[in-house]
Amino acid sequence: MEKLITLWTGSGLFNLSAGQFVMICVGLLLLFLAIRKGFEPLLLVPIGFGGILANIPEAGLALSAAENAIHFGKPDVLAALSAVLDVSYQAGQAVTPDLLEAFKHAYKEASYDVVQQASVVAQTYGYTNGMLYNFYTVAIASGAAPLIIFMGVGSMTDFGPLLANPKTLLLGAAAQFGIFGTVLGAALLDWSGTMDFTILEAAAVGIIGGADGPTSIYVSSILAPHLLGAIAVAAYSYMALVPMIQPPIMKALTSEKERSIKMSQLRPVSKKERIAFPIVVLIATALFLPDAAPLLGMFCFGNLMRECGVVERLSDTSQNALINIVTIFLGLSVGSKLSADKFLDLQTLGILVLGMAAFCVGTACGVLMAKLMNAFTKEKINPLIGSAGVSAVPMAARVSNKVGLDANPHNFLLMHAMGPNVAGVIGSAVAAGVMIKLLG
Amino acid sequence: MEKLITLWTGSGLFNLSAGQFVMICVGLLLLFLAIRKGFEPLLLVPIGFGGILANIPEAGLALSAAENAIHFGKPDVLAALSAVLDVSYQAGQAVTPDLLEAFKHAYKEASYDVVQQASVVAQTYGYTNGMLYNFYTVAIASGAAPLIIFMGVGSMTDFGPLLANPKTLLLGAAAQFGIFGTVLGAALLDWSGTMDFTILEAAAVGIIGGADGPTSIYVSSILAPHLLGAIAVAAYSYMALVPMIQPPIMKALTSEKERSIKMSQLRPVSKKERIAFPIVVLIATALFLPDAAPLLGMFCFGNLMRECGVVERLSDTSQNALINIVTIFLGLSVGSKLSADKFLDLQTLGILVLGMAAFCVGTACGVLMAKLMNAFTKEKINPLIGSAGVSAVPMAARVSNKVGLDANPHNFLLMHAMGPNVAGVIGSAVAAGVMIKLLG
Amino acid sequence: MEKLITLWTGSGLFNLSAGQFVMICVGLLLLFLAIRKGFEPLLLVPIGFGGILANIPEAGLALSAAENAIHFGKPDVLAALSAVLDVSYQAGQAVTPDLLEAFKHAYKEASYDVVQQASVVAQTYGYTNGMLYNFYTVAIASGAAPLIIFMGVGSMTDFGPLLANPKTLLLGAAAQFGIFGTVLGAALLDWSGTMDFTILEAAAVGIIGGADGPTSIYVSSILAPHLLGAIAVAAYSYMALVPMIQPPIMKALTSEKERSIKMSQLRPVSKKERIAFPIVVLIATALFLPDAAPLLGMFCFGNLMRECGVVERLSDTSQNALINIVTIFLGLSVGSKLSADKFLDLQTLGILVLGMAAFCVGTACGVLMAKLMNAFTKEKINPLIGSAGVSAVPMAARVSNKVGLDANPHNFLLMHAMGPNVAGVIGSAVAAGVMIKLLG
Amino acid sequence: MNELMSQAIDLMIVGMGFVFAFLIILVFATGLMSRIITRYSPPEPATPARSPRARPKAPASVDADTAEAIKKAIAQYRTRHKK
Amino acid sequence: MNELMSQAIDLMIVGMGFVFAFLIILVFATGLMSRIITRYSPPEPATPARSPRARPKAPASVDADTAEAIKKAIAQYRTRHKK
Amino acid sequence: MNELMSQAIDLMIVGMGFVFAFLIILVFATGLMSRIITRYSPPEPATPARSPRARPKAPASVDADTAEAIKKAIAQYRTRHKK
Ligand code: NA
Ligand code: NA
Ligand code: NA
Repeated sequence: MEKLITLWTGSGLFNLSAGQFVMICVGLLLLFLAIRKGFEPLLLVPIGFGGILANIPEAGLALSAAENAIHFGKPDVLAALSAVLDVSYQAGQAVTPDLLEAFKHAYKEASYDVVQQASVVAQTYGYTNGMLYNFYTVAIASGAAPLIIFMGVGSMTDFGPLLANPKTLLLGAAAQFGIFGTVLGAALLDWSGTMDFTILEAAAVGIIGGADGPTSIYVSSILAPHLLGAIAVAAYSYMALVPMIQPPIMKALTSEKERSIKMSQLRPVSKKERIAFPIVVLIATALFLPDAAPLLGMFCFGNLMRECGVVERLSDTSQNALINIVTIFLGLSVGSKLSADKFLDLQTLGILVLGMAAFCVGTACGVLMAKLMNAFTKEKINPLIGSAGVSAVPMAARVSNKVGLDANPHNFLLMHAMGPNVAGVIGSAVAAGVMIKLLG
Repeated sequence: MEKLITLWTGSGLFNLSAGQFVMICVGLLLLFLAIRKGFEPLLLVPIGFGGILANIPEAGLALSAAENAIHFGKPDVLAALSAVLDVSYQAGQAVTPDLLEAFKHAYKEASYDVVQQASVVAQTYGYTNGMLYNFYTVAIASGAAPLIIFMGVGSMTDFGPLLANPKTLLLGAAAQFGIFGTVLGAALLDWSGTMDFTILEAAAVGIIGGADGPTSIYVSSILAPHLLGAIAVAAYSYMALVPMIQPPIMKALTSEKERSIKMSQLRPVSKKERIAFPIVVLIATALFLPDAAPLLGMFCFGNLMRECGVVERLSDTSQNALINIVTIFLGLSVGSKLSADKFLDLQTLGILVLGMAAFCVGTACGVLMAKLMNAFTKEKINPLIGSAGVSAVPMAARVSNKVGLDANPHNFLLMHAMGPNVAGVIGSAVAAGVMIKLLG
Repeated sequence: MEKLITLWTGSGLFNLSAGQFVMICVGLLLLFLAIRKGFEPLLLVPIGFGGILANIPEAGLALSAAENAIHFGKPDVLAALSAVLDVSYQAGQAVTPDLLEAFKHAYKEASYDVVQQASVVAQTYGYTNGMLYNFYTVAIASGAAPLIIFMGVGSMTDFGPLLANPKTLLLGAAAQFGIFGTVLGAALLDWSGTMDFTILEAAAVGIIGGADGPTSIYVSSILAPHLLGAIAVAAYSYMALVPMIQPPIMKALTSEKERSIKMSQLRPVSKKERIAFPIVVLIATALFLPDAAPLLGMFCFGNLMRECGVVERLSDTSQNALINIVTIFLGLSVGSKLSADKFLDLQTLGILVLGMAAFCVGTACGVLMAKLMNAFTKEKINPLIGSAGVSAVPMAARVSNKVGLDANPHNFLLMHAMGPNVAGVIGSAVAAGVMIKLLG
Repeated sequence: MNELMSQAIDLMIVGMGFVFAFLIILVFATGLMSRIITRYSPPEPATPARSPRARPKAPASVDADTAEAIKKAIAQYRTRHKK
Repeated sequence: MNELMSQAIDLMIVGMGFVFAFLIILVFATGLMSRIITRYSPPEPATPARSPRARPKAPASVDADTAEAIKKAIAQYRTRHKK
Repeated sequence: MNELMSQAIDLMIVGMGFVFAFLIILVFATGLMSRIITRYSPPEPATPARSPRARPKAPASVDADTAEAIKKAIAQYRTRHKK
């Protein structure tokens, strides 16, 4: 009988909080968007599933050993933790919700050494880290997973179109205005008193405008880990929405004639140039922005493996088995940050609004930059390829192509748009490096 | 000359204990069974090899840094460890076998924080964790490897036959009687004074009856890690012996007429049902048994990746590269628990006997449940598919099919038996969750 | 403005030291050798790239959190570290280059427990381990990566030719003279006062003569981690140079007639022998040299998976996805040891010279051993296959074949040379075990 | 009867009870789910129950030219045999 | 204007400035690199710009005998059609 | 002669001695193993020594129909050339 009560009081139904219920529904919504609507399923299926797992009541899959110990609130464990976390509590004293809140708050604010000590205490009392917490620690807190995925993306990226027309790098630069404009937008929201942001949070939200999943996750894991869940979800969702977000902006900013501009065929690019390019980018990074070295270094390494032609095995593995394995754990780990107390917050609404704004601003700036460049150069470029500068590879380039075909059914812009598209990846990694340097 | 003596006194031949010799032979036997007799070779080859490695004298591959430090017993190291482990020893005092035993015992009984401190002391003196110990820590102690394998199994499992006939879930439930019956059996052995078991050990032994490798390893790593080696070996061995264990029981409990029952063809199952099923299972788990969430969560995640059709890459990787990599390290890690002092024990004999009983009881209960269901429903089911409820996928279903063909050469039960077969996987994960909740 | 200064004073160009510049050039040279000259590209591409990343100024990718904290030298952090590292410093005192040197030196000499404490302090102040440092810790410091690669090599190795003619094991033994001769050479250089070596360093340098990458990395990570970068680079470079290094020595030590000796065709080897061989090697290792158990154990495990025929999935994965993934991280980790202060040293020159000598001595001893064996046996062997005993699989065997064809265009030695070639792998693992036993 | 026995009996009753309860809930939940999906969705071409734990073989990858050549060879062969 | 605003404006100016500076340097460095490579290397058969993030299919692996047979079949077929 | 020299000489003697001892043991153990296996097992179709570190190519996967067509094409070709 007592055991039946244990089962019932330990069941999800008995313990389900409203927040957890809502977050499980959010997880199901993400799965629906991924599976039925095709929103970046490779990431959103694991993220959505991880989000549901993280919100299973009592399972504590996303909690550390210490958080689990506090959650279950046994007097002797709390007494042991009180010394470490500097919360006033004596064994025997009643365990009230307020007290547990105080412990949770103290743990959240604790410095690295205190967290380590609390972990040892909790594990001494038999509590363990949740599965998703372990995945998060290994995959994201270490910085490894986003970097390894970036390496894989590098080994899947063809810089040929960019090398054939290096000027398009500038389009990739202009589109990054979306990032910094969003930081400004967050500051405005804070100033207007609508919601609160610190500069770190504002910067982490801005990186959504980079339209690059691993970069967003890497930056927010450094600057504002508590927002990582919302930021990653926003970044991948808007990347999937690019075909809906971009075309109206592109059409509003260009004339029919501009959209019909035909671009000359790209020159062939030699194998040697392809091999040299990642090394050139690496050296530029080393000389001018060491803080972007992890991101751009791994990206260039992946690309060098692809192009050098002598390490096919490694290149194949980095764009197949390795990236797939890491994607599974990255997704589940991001999902672990979709807990009710962090996600169900006004800030998340701000993140969603600002993220959307970031995409719009980035798109607009890319198009305008292309028009500006046309004012100075002889060989005109079609301003539609400017929008591809936000990255969101290869979706944004396809959008450029499609809008171009609407204006002139014989005008294939895909290859031309791939240049700014991959330039956007470099651009947002550079922006990420600047933000980490100045704020990290 | 002195160096020659170092080599000789450090050689295996000089140090080989009787226990290690026997365990190396056990390892060779497992390799023989796996390679020549085809006993679950994917697991038993790594387990057998790991078992041999773990018993190489002086190599200490399965020992932690602290255990290695105690084994070599240098006075200054022991003096440093004595403070941490609370063993009375002073530098200069003679190092006797009894003293080393006292240190080993203190280490074995030490709490988490003491183990951590002992590890730092040992590593400060230059000792390192053995290779297999590291593998065990990362793969099993963290809980990761069995869960990742369960994810892979999920992405290899087709729930179609189960969805076409959900009633067969009950057969998967009945067969779990093998688990709990075995716990009772262990209690009886303890009561009769034949051998000693705690309730944790009894529960860990019982899970062998679940006939599911990763579940057995996961549960025993939580409830009784010292028995993990014997339990995993028993679980995989008996799964391989299913074609010999089950048929006599199945025939004894059924009449020729029952064995000849023809079942109607399974209805086709739509893609949407396949996608929804893992989510239904996940939600049921979340609501009613959060403690089964790691196992069933990963299983459902794997299955969702398989069925949703939009993450082929991830599904492929989880059922190939990822599961293979994890299997290698899981196997070697299990092997690390095949050390003489833990395996050569009366308990191991008990585990082997009880494990066999668990399979028999589970098989019998599955068949009887099927007969019971026939007493209440119009559409009869062939009781032979009840035995498939023990899981041991897909071996048990094949056995049902074969015994059915013996009775009626035109009666193909394979597809019908796959329903209870995969239901058995869910059933034993649920039973595992109950045991972890009540005892963990 | 202040932020611009932050960017400039934090840029690579502002901080680039001469040493870092030279090391980046060394990295580029390695990439050139790998990509254009085909020098073991699978390893040298990641090593070269990792070397460049490790030398990006201010990025600290190869440094631990504590080293990064010391590098940036903030007074409060130094004050906290001074207590742990036992360097006299008080908050407020001026931070001079000499002081930072003192901290760096104290950290380098610190024992394991002090390093751990310094790491906690640094992370409490917000510093993190560099990406390459993390890779090195997980891949090499744990010993895992070289062992996993050795397992993969085992599952790619065919012992057939060796089993058909086990005598060729002796050629693999003789060639290891290169290892121990080099240790003697290092001692001579030290004696002559040209450069300083400890016995540990001398042994680590000697292992280059084993002509086996993972063995070299494994041994030097244990005996002399600070030389690991130079040793790995030398080992892989000389393995690539085998077709240039060996032929002159082989021709100088043999007569035209000896080089023309035709060997009888190898007998067919049964599947059972192939399965039994790795187990025989494992047992011999267990009995006579437990310290070689990690290396030879994993090698035999890989080979058993290959030959047993029942675990194709695992064997395939260990020679494809798994070995490729580990190779990427092993390479980058080795690159992390190519930092200016460790590589730009007279010792590196010594390592390069001695490594070359090791290859020459090993080659010569293999050939001479073959001639010696001919003096005692009836069935003559072609002394050219002796040089293959250095290992460098399969390059050295191909060299034997090619030199043989020069002497007699109808004499195919490839298969005969594969015997000593794989024997050389076993031989150098045994030599590694001896050195670890006597010095580790 | 010692304590372990009573614990084991307890565990068996509660455990088997729970396993059955859970799987019975699942039977109903699955049935409900199937009914809802079948009712509210357009009929789709259903896949027949596949053999579990075995993936379909990858299609033989032969390039267009080869395929063309082979088709011709087959056609030729057939034409001849008709004669 | 509060502090966050001024920080954000600072970040925007410095950030966008740096992104442009970096990518302009890259434009010139890439152009220079391409020119050097084109000048100092023998002309090589250049690969046309490939579609990004998509690898070429592995060549169909048909063994020598098969290839031979197919070639003959094609030749035969052509010969016949000429007739 | 300094200490390092004597250590190195020691290491060389012991090391090479051990390497030879170990591999000589292995020569005999391998020979013994081969003899035992050859004596006590039924003769099996032995695989010839394969080239090491290279796995056999996967068999060309051409489906039955294709194979049939190709065989016919080859046969046809041969028949014609005989004429
Ligand atoms: Na971007
Ligand atoms: Na089961
Ligand atoms: Na060697």
